Amino acid sequence: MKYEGQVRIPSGCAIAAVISKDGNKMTGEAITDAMKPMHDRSNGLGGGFAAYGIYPEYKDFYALHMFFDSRDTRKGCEVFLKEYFEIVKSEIIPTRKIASITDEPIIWRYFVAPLKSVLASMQLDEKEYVARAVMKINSEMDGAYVFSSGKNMGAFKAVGFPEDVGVFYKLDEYEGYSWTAHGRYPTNTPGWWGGAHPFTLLDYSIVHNGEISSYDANRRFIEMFGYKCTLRTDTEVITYIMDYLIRRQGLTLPEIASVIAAPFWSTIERKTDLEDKEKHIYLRTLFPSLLITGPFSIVFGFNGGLMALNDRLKLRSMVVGEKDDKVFIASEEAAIRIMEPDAENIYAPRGGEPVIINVKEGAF
Amino acid sequence: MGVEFIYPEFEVIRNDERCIGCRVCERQCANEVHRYDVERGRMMSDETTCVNCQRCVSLCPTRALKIVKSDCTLRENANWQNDTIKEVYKQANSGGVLLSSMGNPKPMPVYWDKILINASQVTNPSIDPLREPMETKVFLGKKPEKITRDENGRLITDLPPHLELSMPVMFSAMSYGSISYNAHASLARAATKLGVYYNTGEGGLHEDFFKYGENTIVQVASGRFGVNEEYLSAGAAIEIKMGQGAKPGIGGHLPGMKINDEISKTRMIPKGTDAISPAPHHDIYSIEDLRQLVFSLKEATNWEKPVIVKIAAVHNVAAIASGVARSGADIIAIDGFRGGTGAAPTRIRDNVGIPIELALASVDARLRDEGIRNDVSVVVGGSVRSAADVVKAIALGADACYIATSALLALGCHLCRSCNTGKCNWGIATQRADLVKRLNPDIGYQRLVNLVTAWDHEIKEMMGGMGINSIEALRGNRLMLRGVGLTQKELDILGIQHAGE
Amino acid sequence: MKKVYVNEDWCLACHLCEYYCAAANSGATDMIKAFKSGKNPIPRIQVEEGSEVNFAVQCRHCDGKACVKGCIAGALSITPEGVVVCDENKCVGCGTCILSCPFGCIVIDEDNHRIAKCDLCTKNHDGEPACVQGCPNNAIVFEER
Amino acid sequence: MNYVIIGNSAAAIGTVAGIREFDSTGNITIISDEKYHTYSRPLISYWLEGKVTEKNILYRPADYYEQNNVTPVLGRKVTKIDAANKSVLLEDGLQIQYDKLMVATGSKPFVPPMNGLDKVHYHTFMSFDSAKAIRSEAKDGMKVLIIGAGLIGLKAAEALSAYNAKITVVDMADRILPSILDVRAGVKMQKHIESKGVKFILGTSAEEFTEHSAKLKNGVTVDFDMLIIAVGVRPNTELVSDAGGNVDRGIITDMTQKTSLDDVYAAGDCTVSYDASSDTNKILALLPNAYMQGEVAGRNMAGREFRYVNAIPMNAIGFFGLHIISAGSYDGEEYVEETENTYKKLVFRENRLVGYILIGDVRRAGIYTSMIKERIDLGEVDIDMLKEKPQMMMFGKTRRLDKLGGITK
Repeated sequence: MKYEGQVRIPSGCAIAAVISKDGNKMTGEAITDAMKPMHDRSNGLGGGFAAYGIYPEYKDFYALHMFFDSRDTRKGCEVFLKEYFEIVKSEIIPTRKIASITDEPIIWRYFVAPLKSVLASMQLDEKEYVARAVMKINSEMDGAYVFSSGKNMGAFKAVGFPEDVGVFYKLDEYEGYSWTAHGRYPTNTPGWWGGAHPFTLLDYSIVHNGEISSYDANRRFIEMFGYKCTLRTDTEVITYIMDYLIRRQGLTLPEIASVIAAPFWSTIERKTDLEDKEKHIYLRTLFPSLLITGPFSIVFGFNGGLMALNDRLKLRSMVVGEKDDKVFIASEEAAIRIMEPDAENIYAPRGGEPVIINVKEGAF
Repeated sequence: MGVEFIYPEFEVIRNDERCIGCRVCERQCANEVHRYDVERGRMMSDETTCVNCQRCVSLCPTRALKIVKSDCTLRENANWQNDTIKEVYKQANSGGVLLSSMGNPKPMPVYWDKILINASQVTNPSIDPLREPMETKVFLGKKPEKITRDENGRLITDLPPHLELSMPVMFSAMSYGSISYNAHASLARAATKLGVYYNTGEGGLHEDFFKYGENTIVQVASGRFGVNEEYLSAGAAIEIKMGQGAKPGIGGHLPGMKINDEISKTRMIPKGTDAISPAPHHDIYSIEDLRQLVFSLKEATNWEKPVIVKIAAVHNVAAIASGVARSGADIIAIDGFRGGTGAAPTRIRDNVGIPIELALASVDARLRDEGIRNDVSVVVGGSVRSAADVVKAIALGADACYIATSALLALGCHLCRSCNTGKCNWGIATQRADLVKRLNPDIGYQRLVNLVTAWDHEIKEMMGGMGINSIEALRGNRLMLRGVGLTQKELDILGIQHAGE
Repeated sequence: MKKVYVNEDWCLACHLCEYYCAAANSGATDMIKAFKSGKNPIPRIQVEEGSEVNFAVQCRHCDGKACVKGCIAGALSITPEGVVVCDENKCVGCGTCILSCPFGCIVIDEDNHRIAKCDLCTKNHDGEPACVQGCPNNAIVFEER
Repeated sequence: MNYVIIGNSAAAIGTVAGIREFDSTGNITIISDEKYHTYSRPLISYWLEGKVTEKNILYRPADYYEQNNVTPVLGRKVTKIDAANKSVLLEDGLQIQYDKLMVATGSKPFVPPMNGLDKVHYHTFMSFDSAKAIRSEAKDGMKVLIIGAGLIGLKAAEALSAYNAKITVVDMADRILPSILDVRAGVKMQKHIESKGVKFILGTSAEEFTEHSAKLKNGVTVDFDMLIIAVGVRPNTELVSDAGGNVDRGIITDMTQKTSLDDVYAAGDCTVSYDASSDTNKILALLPNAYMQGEVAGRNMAGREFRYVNAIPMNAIGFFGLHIISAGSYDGEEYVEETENTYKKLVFRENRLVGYILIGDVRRAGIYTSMIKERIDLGEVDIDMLKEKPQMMMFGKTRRLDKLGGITK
């Protein structure tokens, strides 16, 4: 069988997320437990989490979470990293040995800062610089894979059921204000650690349930802009699209929702707010290749917030609930009830209607 | 020469049990194949002039007629095939260049037929177009690299000029002159009704059709027939014709006998004179000259019209397209070697150019490789025969398709490939008033609307099957395609995998 | 009232309308039978051919109705819908209606010593008259004007 | 409203139609001295010939009177119109009041005084009864003498030829059908009829009748088994003239068909009509004319205002399978085409077509008729086409589309 990167991998999935609007920290225990009632939405071939606000002491450094297939690969990669970055900390990511998670690669993390001189000579902004380095490693260095590269956040993923992955990575020992989680049910891979979700670039992370039909249209478009879809998963391409639209084009999250889950032309046609109508026409005309069709429910994580979004036909389940300062998102309400039995205002957002939660300014 | 070497190609088979002698075949045959013999009280045929256009067959009220290929053949020879030998005879007779019409009929590979389309099963739902919205609307034109905002942070929603298509099919260039007034009227009305575009071709725009301007693409070709400021402003877009798939590298020649009053007026040339389109534009000998013309036309039309540059699919089409994309053009139209023509030298038609499928795949890939795919929309034509071809073209990377032969078929064309004779019995490729009136635009336009609407339904069905509910998500989505019976090289060029992979 | 109209811009003078008309009024089930059984089916529609235009003419079912008023045998009458019809059993073929019809729409059926005229196919067709159905170019239409 | 109609033929039926167009409830009484349900007078020859059954000779369906709410008073003769009291008196003494009266009394055969005629048995041929009388006496192979080579005489000849009769037709004129044909056409028809076995003796008249024999002024003696007098007709005008109404050769009416008597109208063969083709007043004893006059009269009787304006002489008739259609006046510039079997004469005056004769090929003749009636200027038509054959193509596009109801662009 072929692995991620050799063949397109669609998959079904479970997703969950929790965020504190006040920036209050939570351990990863609750989100790990939340995945348990959705066990059957995964098949043990991938699980993962993204946590925001977990590295306050290194919040000015990019946290690179990496898989290596061997010590030599790691050594080789470190040589490359040192050419571009100042590495302020380098350590193995602590894990628990559990029976259900086996064959783990070498799992490492580096806290890095771009080398100022190189950055200046390449005439790039810092984020672009980091993104390019990540993509270079992932596309060119066999056996090395960066699966998390943002500041003050990190992704944790493995082949296994998500509730086991949480235990494996000792997420109960991390504290973050925002967590997303993913259980994977891939249909075209034996499962690979790098292929598990979340997929991230910089501080952008995506957990996704669905199988998009626009994949190759999106991929071939986004690859024009230097992105390399090495994993050939939906999550990867959606992450790049988010990066492109936020960082390169400077669109707002609601505008992005209007691009990737654009309203139908008939809906736009009916809009009475002319400015809004014109904006939608503009965005659909300008970014037709970034429309994502086919079923998806995604939670997009970033420093300071979350956005949950369904495809415009709402072909995948996704519910949202609240309690006090917290907002919960999950494929199934049961998962929310695990995190907060008294969650309120539970509802299913409409297809294409983004749910955006921002943490209070200054609270993260 | 007293001996006729060539036996008629077709035979008229008349079933006397059925023939009632109504003589409609006689009246409707401009080639005068049929005649009523008063003495014998029955119909007779002279097949030497029969082109197998099937007009008589279609109108015979008792289905007493059929036209079959004559089984009088020369001795079989795999190398010297019948047609080849007959062409030698013809040239030995005439001493002239052989002329042909419509598209290349040779058994060259049709890649559309070796590409299969995907459908959703289990992991991703197919979408029922009868229940859910299914979008085929397309915008053609340049997409700016970056968004811009005003001082209040609001998006500035100005876009370069675009063409809005209700679905990704347009009627490609056929000049008034090569086809009839009524054919043009049918195309113009159909395009308007459908919310797509038709193309004037190089023959100018008849004054009656200015009212369809919003759905008209006006063409500027090497002959510059009928081109003036009013003409340029009349349409929704301007197309510079650099080449034609059926005859790359060749100009055009509309014989003087077809230049009647109306055509003379529309083309702005004297009545009865031959209308000659030079092989090249004599003001375009290089890509920078093209750029000048693109900008001149934009300037002339107040920067309000997208400019299309139409090129024939030739060997280095990708590089040419790249150059065109950087020339300021908003849309590139690529015409494959199976595209039709009113008249072309047979050798050119049958031997020059490359298949549109390969041209499209390589152009799309090249423009993406260069990161300039967003600078232009890509429209392809040259034998797009069905909704499936459209879907495949879009998935390979086209924004829209140009159809012409299919459109003519809808109007009644039976592909007899005799347009060059000017005696089209279906009223399409003729200027003879009695023949032109055989195409009633009331019927013609409705048939075009039916055809394109049917294709739209089919496209939507196929999209729905793939789980795609907007044509944008199909464009360039080559993962939705698989090849069958293709070599690895062909698959590589098409950028698709083999079925089963 | 819906009537048959001819748009001369589109008439090709193919004469098919005449044959479809004759066959429809012949009582035969198909055209071959109508014309191949030794009878001489009479068309109620006649094509006029010109150098530039052609058109078919058949009963206008006009307001004047001179044919009905002048009919010596009381064979011509007007249906409640306004269709001028001929009772072929009563008609003696005197020709007074031919004399009267300003459009020249009534034809003589010599074999049967009577006239023949268009009745909009009310007797032998459902819906559209046969000439309209048979016209290949929509030159003949059946509509309210 | 009480409408009374004297007469039961085309003019009477036209009157009923005209009245009923606007008045569906008024009482209509039809009084006729003939006992029959309304029948077609011209069909009596067809009946005699055996081409038409007694049922089919009816001019209108059997339930016509009920359908139109008409009270028929048949087989009873009106003897007097009392215009002052607005009533008619029947010969049996019955008096019928009217509000509006139609006199559609038609005409009667004219039998001039001839030597010995009072001593021989003869027939006229204008009514169903007269046809029945002939039929009852007809014998296979009998010798028939017909005095008069006009429409009636020749129709009688045609009908009786079905009995293998040996027919001789005598007329004082030197040609046949002088009322509708010119000389050349008359000769043509004469030859045709002669070819069917009818013998003509023209330019002479009977000097004396004896039983089964007539001696002609030219010295020839013609034997006969049956004698038919068909020299002409005379309008039945007496009822109106007796009541003080204006009568000339026929009853005088205005354009609304009203006579000089209040509320008394007249229509049909008993009246004088205005011939638009020759701009003269004459008796137009034609069935279409009778019906249309009746219709106009009926409408006026029902209180509407209509005028009957464009009457012209016209005839469609055939003898022994050869059709004749003619119309209008023959006074003017002529255009003639003749073949063995056909004859065409067009007459032009004041840049209009004013008359025509067609023999043999009469197809679409009505187009010519309409040219005369509508007084279409020749400048509006293609003259060559007009001469070639009657065709709509000869009109300019606008007029043609207007006529045919086509789309005018």
